Amino acid sequence: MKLELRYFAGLREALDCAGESVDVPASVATVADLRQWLSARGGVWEALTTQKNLRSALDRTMLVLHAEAQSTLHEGAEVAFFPPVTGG
Amino acid sequence: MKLELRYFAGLREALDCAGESVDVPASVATVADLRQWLSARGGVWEALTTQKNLRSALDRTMLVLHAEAQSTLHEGAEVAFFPPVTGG
Amino acid sequence: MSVSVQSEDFDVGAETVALSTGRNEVGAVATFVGLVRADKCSQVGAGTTAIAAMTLEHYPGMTEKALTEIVTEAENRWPLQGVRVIHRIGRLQPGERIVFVGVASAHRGAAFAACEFIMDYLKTRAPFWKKEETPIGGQWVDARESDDQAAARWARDS
Amino acid sequence: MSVSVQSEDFDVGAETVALSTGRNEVGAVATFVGLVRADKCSQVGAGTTAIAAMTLEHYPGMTEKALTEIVTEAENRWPLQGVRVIHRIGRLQPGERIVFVGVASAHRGAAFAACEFIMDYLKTRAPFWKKEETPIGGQWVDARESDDQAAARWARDS
Repeated sequence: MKLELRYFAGLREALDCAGESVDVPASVATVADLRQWLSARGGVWEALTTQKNLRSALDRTMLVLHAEAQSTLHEGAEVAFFPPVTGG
Repeated sequence: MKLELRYFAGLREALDCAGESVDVPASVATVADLRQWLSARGGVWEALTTQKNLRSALDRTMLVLHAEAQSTLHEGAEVAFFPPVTGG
Repeated sequence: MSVSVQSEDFDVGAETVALSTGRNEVGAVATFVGLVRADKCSQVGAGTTAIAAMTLEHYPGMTEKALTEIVTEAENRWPLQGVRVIHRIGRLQPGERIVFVGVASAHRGAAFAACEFIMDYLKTRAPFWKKEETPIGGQWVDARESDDQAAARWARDS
Repeated sequence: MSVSVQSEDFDVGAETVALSTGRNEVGAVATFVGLVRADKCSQVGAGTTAIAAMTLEHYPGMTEKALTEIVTEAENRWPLQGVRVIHRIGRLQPGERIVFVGVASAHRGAAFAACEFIMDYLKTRAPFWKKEETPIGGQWVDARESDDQAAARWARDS
């Protein structure tokens, strides 16, 4: 399944990556799975599971942390990971 | 004791009087006494005791209704009577 | 703090900007503008009719004092960097501005709370009265119980 | 409703006036302006240092959507006549405006509540991030727990 990933703010800098297209295996079915799958790359990518409070959005809708396991991915989905927002 | 009285808005119109200087007898010691004394003039002046929610101010400080009996008059005091305020 | 009672209109933008200009600690400005509703109707007999204008009467000498006391109370309750209150008097037509309250603070919570507090107290403690012009004559606006309730929210046990 | 995300500054007076112009039922306009505090400091090691500027990053494509959803939620909760939200992005210097929220309603209670609601939700649900420039480099601003608490006040059991 092909996904479009985006990273923002401090996380973007830590990963040195603003976004990427990935093709994930069938075992990656939810946003929570995706987070684990990215973290398993090791190195800076472990931040996705070790950094406190990292948030995510699926198709441009922000998810609360415990919703990630219920948020099912689909072909072409846009998933973003980022630190808590600080606008306003 | 000489007092300066002022009336506002609908009460001013009902009394046809914006203000007056009065010399009250010694028995008129508080704002509550003054209200009764004015009402005793009869006619339109009875509004001071019969009209609901009429407010007052002593020396330009608004009084709550039950404070009138504790609000002692003094020579030259400025007392105002008026309907509830509706600015803003 | 600056309080004005005037018949002239005011410049909303200039007043809002002035609240933060030159004040280093201001991170939040909350403002309120009250207007004569253009669809404002007055109760006339059993029905209602659109008003042509309203006239604001006040108590000269007490008005500024009352507004200043309200703002001082707000300054005692919240850490504020600036407060501006303007209340118009005289004849105002539908759509015209009546009142401006602007509050500057370091943080938005204090700015919002103080701005709403000042409006709630102004509505119930500042000596203004509105008279509406209708086709059959002038009609004094009645005080609203909801305004008393709004002001009562801020009561303290002291 | 009108939502803008832009690098340019905005005209506070024109935006506030536009909220009531031509809208007969507007009796109340509440606004909020957020600014970069001119005394803003950033934590650097054990101490703090004044910031030279801050840069606002956002999530293009999601930002307008998130702001629109927040305003729609406000419109569902209160009877509003008009809402305007402007959020700036890019590099901003101390003293500059960051955000404008303006709400028009028939009555002040709804205008105040909706304006504060929109700011509280914007702070916690709109994808903006601030990076402060300090003498030793850039520093991302941490989210504040008080902002989560402010937003949580508006939660509903639905």
